[in-house]
Amino acid sequence: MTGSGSAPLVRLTGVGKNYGNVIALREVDLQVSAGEVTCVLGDNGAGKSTLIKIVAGLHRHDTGTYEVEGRRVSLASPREALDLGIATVYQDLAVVPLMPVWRNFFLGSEKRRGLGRLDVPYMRRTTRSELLGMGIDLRDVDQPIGTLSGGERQCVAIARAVHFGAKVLVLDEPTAALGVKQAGVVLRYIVQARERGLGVILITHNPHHAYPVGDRFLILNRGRVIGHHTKDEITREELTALMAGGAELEQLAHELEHTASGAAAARELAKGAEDLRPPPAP
Amino acid sequence: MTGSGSAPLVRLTGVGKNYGNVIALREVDLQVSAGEVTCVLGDNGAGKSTLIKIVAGLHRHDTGTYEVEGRRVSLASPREALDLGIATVYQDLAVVPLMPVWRNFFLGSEKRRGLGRLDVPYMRRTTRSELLGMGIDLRDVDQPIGTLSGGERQCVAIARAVHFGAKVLVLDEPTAALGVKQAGVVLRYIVQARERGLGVILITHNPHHAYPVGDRFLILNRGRVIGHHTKDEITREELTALMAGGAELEQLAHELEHTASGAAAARELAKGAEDLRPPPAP
Amino acid sequence: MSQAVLKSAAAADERLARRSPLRRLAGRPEFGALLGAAVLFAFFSVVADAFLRASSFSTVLYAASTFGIMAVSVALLMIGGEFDLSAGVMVTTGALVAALVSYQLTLNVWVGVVISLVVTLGLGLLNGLLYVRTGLPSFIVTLGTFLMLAGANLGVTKLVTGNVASDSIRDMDGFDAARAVFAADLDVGGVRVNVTVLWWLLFVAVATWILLRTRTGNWIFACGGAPGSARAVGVPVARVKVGLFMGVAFTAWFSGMHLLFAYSSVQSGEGVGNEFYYIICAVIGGCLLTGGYGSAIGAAIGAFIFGMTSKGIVYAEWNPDWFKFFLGAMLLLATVVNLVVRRRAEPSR
Amino acid sequence: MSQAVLKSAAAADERLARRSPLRRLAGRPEFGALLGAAVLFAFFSVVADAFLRASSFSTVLYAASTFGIMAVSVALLMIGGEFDLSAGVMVTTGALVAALVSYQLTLNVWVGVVISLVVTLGLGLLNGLLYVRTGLPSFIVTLGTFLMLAGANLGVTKLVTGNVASDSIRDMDGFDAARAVFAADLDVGGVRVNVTVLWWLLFVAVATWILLRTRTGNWIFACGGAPGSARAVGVPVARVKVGLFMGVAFTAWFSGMHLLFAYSSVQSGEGVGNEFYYIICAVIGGCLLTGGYGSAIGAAIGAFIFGMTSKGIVYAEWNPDWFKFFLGAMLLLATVVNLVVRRRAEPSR
Amino acid sequence: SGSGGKKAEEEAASGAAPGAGPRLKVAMVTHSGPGDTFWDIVQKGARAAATKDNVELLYSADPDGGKQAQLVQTAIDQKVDGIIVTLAKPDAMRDVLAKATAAKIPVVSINSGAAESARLGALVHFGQDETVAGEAAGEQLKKIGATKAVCVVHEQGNVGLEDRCAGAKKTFGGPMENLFVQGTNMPQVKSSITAKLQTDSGIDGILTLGAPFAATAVDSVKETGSDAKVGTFDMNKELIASLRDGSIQFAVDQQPYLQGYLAVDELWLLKNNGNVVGGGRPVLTGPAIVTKDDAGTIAPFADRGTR
Ligand SMILES: Nc1ncnc2c1ncn2[C@@H]1O[C@H](COP(=O)(O)OP(=O)(O)OP(=O)(O)O)[C@@H](O)[C@H]1O
Ligand SMILES: Nc1ncnc2c1ncn2[C@@H]1O[C@H](COP(=O)(O)OP(=O)(O)OP(=O)(O)O)[C@@H](O)[C@H]1O
Ligand SMILES: [Mg+2]
Ligand SMILES: [Mg+2]
Repeated sequence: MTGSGSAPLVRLTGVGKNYGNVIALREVDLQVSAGEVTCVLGDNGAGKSTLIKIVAGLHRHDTGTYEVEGRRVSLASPREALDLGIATVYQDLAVVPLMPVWRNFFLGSEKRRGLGRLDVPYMRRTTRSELLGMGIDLRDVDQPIGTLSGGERQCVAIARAVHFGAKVLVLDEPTAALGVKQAGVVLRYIVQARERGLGVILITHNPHHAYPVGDRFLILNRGRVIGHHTKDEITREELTALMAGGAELEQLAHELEHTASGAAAARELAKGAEDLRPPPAP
Repeated sequence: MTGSGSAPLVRLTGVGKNYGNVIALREVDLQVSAGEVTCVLGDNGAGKSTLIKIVAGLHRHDTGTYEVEGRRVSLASPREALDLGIATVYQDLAVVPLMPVWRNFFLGSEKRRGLGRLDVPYMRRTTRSELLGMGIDLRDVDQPIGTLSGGERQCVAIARAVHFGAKVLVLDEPTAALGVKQAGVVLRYIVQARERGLGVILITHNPHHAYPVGDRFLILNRGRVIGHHTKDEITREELTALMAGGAELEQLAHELEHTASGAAAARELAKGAEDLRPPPAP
Repeated sequence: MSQAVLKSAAAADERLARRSPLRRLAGRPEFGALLGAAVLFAFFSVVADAFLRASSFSTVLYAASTFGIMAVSVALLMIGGEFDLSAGVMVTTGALVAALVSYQLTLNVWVGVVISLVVTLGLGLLNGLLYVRTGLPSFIVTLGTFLMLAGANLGVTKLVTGNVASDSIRDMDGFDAARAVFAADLDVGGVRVNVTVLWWLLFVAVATWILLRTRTGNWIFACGGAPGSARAVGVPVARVKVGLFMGVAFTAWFSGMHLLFAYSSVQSGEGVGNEFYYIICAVIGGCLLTGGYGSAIGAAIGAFIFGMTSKGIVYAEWNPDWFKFFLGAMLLLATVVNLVVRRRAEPSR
Repeated sequence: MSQAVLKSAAAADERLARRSPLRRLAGRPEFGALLGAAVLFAFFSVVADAFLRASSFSTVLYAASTFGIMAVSVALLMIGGEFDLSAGVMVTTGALVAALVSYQLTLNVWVGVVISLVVTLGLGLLNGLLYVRTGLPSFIVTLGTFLMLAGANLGVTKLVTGNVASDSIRDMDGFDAARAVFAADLDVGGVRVNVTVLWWLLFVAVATWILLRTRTGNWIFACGGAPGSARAVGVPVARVKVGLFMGVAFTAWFSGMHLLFAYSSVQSGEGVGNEFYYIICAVIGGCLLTGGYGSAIGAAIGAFIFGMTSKGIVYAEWNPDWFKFFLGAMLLLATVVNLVVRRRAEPSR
Repeated sequence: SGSGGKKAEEEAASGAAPGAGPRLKVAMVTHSGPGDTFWDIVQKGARAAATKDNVELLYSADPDGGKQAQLVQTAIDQKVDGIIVTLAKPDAMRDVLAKATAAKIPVVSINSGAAESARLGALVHFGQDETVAGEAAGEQLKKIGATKAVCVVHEQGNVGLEDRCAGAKKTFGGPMENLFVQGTNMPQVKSSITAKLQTDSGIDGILTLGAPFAATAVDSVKETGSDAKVGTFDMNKELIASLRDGSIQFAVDQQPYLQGYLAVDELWLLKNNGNVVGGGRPVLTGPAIVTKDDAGTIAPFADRGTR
C-alpha cells in the first residue's frame, strides 16, 4: 500500500485465522523491517505458529492484510514466500523422514548443473559443512533424516533456512530441542542475519533468548495481541513478567521448602532467585 | 541380580545399542532409585533418547544388563515396561494424530466399566482437568490431537505419563516446547513425583532445569558416558560447564561488540553474564 | 452431568466460533456419504420407473448387504491400517469347505458349517500371523494367500468332485434350517427382505459399538493411525492386527454360508475380484487407505451406494455396453457430493 | 575428491561399526529382490528342464517386459504416494484409439499412434487434475476413471465397429514401420528378443536417472514421503503428481501401441485387472504402498520375478488347476527371501 | 467396416412392422463377462429379433452366479414380459426362476443348461451344451491328425470353458492338457502358449476357446517353429482369413446368433400365438464345424459380426 522503499519487509495488519470453528488468531499486527529481529512470544496454543504459517504462505489468512515490502500479497503456497525471499523453520520441521539428510537439506531448492542433473557432491559437501558449523558432526549425510535425533533434525531445518533465507528468516522455536552449544550457535546466526540486513521473526518461550537479540516483541495470548513493544520501551524483567506470572516459581520454591528432601532444591532455587524468575527455568 | 529390597528401581549396566552400523550407545550405566531424580544430560545426538527408549522397552539393548528392582529383565515391548510401572514421555510424543485428545490420553490404559464399555465421560473429564492443571485450557477434548499446537501436545503426553506412572517416570525433554508457565508446572510435577517415592529419569538441555530437581547427573557425549555425579559432588556451575564449553557465549558477546547495532545486545548479554554462561540462553 | 458442564464451558470459550447444529451434523464423517447416497437415490427414482417399488428396493438392499457384510470387517481392517486381498476368495473357500465336507462325507450340513468356520478363522489367523511374523506389508502377504486360495479352491474342487463346482447340497440334512439362518427371505410388511440385510445391520451395529465404545476400538484406530506410537504406549499392535484379519475371516465365512445356502452349490472360480469391491465400499464411505480413520457406518453407506448404483443402472435400462461407464460416473458423483458437503461444513480446513 | 575426503572421515568416525562390502551391498533396497529373483531362477532351472534354454529365457523376458514397462511408471507414481487403478484399461484405450482412428478414417497408422498419444496423455492429465482439484484419494478418482474407461472402451468400440474388438490394421500404411518400433522381434546372438525388452530397460534406466539424479526425482520422493512437508519447503506437489499420472499414461500409450502392433487388433475388454499386477510388481520390488520409498530397478526386478514365476510354472508343467496356488507361493517365497536378506544386512533395524 | 451391427439394427428398426403385435419387454440375463465376442453375437441375434418383433430388449450379464441371479430379480422387479437366461450355474438360478414362474413371467433358457432347463421352469432351451461342443472340437482335433494337445483356458474357473475342455478331452483320445492364460492380457497369453510349446515339442494340437486367442496361438506356433495345428471355438472375421490361409484348421461355431434370435422369437410367439418351439425339448443350435472349405460361404456374415 505504501510502496515506499523503506516499507517493512513484512507487515501483517489485523490478521485473523480460523480452523473450521476454531478461532486461532484475531486482529493481529506484526511487522519486521530489514536488519531487525521481531520476537513473537506467548503461551502454548497462543497462535504463534499459526501466525508464522501465514507469513510462510502455508496457510492463507482469513481477515486482514499481508504486505511484503509494501506490496499487498496473498500467498497461495510456501513456494511463493520462498520466491519472495522468506525462509521458514517450522515447529514440526517439515522434513521427509525417509529421505537422506542432504536431499532434505536442498529439497525445493536443489542445486543443479548441466542437463538438469543434481550436483550431488556439492550438496553432500554443503550439508555436511553447514551442519558442522552448527556443532553437529553427522556420521553420514546419506542417513535418512528420520533416523536422526530430535536436535539433529532441528539443526538441519535451521541450517537449511539460514542457507536459503534471502530477505526474511522465520524461526519457530528453533532452540527448543537444541543442546547448549547448538542453541548458542543459532542465536549467533540470528544476530549475523540481522547484521546482513535480513529481517528475522523469532518465536521462543525463552525470554533469555528473546531479549538479547530482539528489537520488537509481540506478545500473544489466546489468539490476541496483549503487548507490542520495541526494545527501548521494555526491560528484560518486564518482558519476562509479561510472558507469565512470576508467581509460578515462587510457588514452586515454597512447596519445596515444606518437604524435607526438597529443602536443598529450594535453597538452590532461591539462590538462582532473580534471574530465574520467571524462568527459562522457573 | 542383587534382588534386595533396597535395589534401585531401574539399573542399567554397561548397556550398548547399535542401529545397523550406527553405534548409538556404548557401555552406559544408569541408575534411579525410589524418591530420586536422575538427569541425563548431553549434546544433540549423544544418545539420550536411545537410552531412555531402552528403559521404556521400545528398543532392546544389544549389550549389558537391565535390572528393574534388582531383577534382570529384557523387555520385549513398552507394554511390559508399563506393567512394571514405568511410564514414559517420548521426545516424539507417541500420539496418534487423527484421534481425539481424550482417546490419546488414555490410549493403552483405557478406563472401562461393565461389559468392557469405555467410561467415556470419566475419560473426557479427567483429560480436561489434568490438562487444566498444567495450564492448558483446551477448547474441546474431542479435537484430533494432531490439530493441537506443539506445546499443547507435549502437555498431553506429560500429563498422561504423570497420570499413569506408578513407579518410574521417564521424561525426554519434557519442557522443550513448553511455555514459561507450563515448564514450571512440569518441574513441580517432577518434585511431587519424587516426594511420592517415584523414581524419575529426566532428559533436558537446560542445566537450570536439571540442577534444582536432580539427584544424580549422567552426562553423555557421542554415545559414551563422560560424567556421572551425585548432587553433592558437583555445583551448578560445574554442571553447566560440563554440558558445553562456556566459550560459546563469550564468543557471541565478543562478536556483537564488534558490530555497531549489536552493541546494545552485547551489553545486555554481558549484564546477564554469570548466570547465562553457559546458557540455557548463551 | 459433568459432560454438560464441559459442553457449556466449551461453548462459552471465546476462541470458538458458533456453528449451527446443521453445520455440526454436516461435520460428521458419515454425513457426506449419506447425502451422496440420497442424491443417487433421488436421481435413480427419477430416471428409473421400476426403482421406487418396494420390491426393487429390497433387491437393492440385498445386493448392498452381500457387499456390506464384508465391507464392515474390511473397513475395520483398513482403519487398523491393513488390507486383505484374500477376502474375496475366502468367501468362496468358506462355502466350498462346508459344501465339500458335508457332501463327500454325507454329514449334516451344520457339521460342514462348523468345520468351515474353523478353517476360515484359521485362514484369517494365518494371514495375521504371516503379516506379524514376516513384517511384510499386508498387501503382499494377503496377495500371496489370495493367489494360493484361488488356486486351492479350483484345485481341490476339481480333485474332489471332478468339476469346477461343488455338488448341490439342497437335499441334505439340516439344509433348510441353515438356509433359514443364512439365506431366508423374510416377509416384512408384504415385501420380501433377505435375512442378510438384517445380519448386515447387526454387524454394522456391533462394529460401530466396538469402534467407538470399547478399548479394542481405540486400539484399532491407534494401530492404523500411528502403529509406532500405539506400540510405545502399550497397545498390543500385533494382537489387534491378527484379530482384525480374523474378523475379516469371520465375515467371509458368514458370506460363504450365505452363498452356499442361497444357491446350494458353489463355483470354485467365484469371488476373485470382490476384495476390491469391499475396499471400494469402505473408501466411498470415508475410510482412509492409509489407516487410522473411518467408520463402519460409512462402509455400510458405501456398500449401499455401490449396490444402489449397480442395480440402479439396470433399472434405468441404460445401454449395458456402457454399464461400467455409468457405474464409474455415479461413484465419482457420490464421492464428490460427499466431499463438497464436508468442505462446506468445515470451510477452512 | 571432496567426497573421498568425506568418506574417509566418515569411516574414521568411532560411532560407526565396520561393515563388510558385502553387507553394504546387501543393504541396498534392490538387493533383496534381486536375490529373491535369483532363488526363483535357480529353483525353476532345477525343476523345469526347458527353463534354462535361451529361447525360454527370452519368452520370460518378454512376459516380464510387458508388465515391467507399466510397472516402472506405476512405481514412480507409488513413490509419489498415489495409485492409478485406470492404468490397466488405459493401455487398451490407447490401443483402441489408434486402431479405431486409423481404420475408420483410413489414415496412416502413425496418425493414429500420435492421436492416441495425445488422447492417452490427456487421460493422464484428467486423472491428475481430478485428483488435485477434488482432493479425493487417488484410489477413488482413478477407480472412477477406470470404470468409465472400461465402459467407454466397450461402448465406443461397439458403436464404431459394431463388434467388441477393433478391426485388424495389419495391411494398413505404416503398420510395418510401427511394428518394427513397438513390437519387433530382434535377433540377439541367435535368440529372438522382443524389442519391448529393450524399451523396458531404457525406461527403467531413464526412471532411475530421474529418481536419483534430478530435481524431479527428489520431489517425487518428497511428495510421497511427506506431502505436507514437501509443500512447506516449496515443492510444487500438485504439479509433480499430475506429472506422475501423465507418466503412467505415457507408458500406457506405449504398451497399447505394443498391443496393437503385435496383435493387430484389440479386444475392448482387455486390460481389466492388469493394474493390480503392475502394483504387485512394484511392491515385490520394494516400493512402499504408503509412498516415499522404492526404486524403478526394484519394480523391474519385481516384474521379472512375476514374469518368471508365471512362465516358470508352465515350464515346470505343474497341474494348471493349481497355477495360482503356485504363483502365490512363489511370490511369497521371493518376498520372504528379500526380507531375510535385508534383515541380515541391517541386524537391528 | 461400417456395415452390420448397428446399421443393420437401425435399418431393421425403421422397417419394423407396426403390426408385429403389442410392444413387449424382454430381459436377457447371461453369465458373460464384458466384451466377450461370443456373447456379443448372441446379443446381436436377440436384437435383430427384438427389432423385428417390436420387443424392447434389456440385456445384462454377470459371470458371478449370485449376481446373475440378482439381475434376474431386477428383471422381475421391472415386470418384464419374458426372461431369457443362461443356465451355466443352474443351482444359483433355481430360486429366482421359481420367483419368475410365480410372477407368471415366461422363461426361456439359452446356451448351457439343457438338462436343467425344464426342471427350473424354463419353457424351452435353445443352445448347444458346452460339453457337446467340446466333444465335437475334440473329434475334429483328432481328425486333423493331432496326437497331443493343449486346451487354452482364458478364464480360470469359468464353468463353460472348463466344460469345453472336458468335452474335448473326452473325444480327443490322446493326451490333452489344460493351459491357463490370463485372457485380459494378450502378451501374457502369447508368452504362456509359447512357453508351453517350448516345454513340450511333442504338442501338435492347440485348442483355444475364443477366436482372438487362436490368432495369438498361431503367432506362438510360428515363433517357436512348432508344427502344432490350431483349432478354436467361436468366430470372427479375422478368423475366416486364417481359416482360408490354413493357419487355423477349424472353428467350432455354436451359432450364438441363433441362440439370441430364437429365444426372443420364442417369447414373441408365445405371447402372440401361444407357440412353444420344440415341444419343450432342448433345441440345438450347433455345433457347426467351420473349416477352410466352408469359410468362404460364411465370410460375409462374419464380416458383419453376426457369425
Ligand atoms: N533408527 C536409527 N537409525 C540410525 N541411527 C539412529 C537411529 N536413531 C537414532 N540414531 C542415531 O543415534 C544417535 C543418538 O540418537 P538419540 O536420539 O538417542 O540422541 P539424543 O541424545 O536424544 O539427541 P537429541 O538431544 O538431539 O534428542 C544420533 O546420532 C542418531 O543419528
Ligand atoms: N489444524 C488445526 N485445526 C484446529 N485447531 C488448530 C489447528 N492448528 C492449530 N489449532 C489450534 O490453534 C491454536 C493455536 O495453535 P498454534 O500452533 O498457533 O499455537 P502456538 O502458539 O504455536 O503454541 P505452541 O507454543 O504450543 O507451539 C491452538 O489452540 C490449536 O489447538
Ligand atoms: Mg507453535
Ligand atoms: Mg533425544
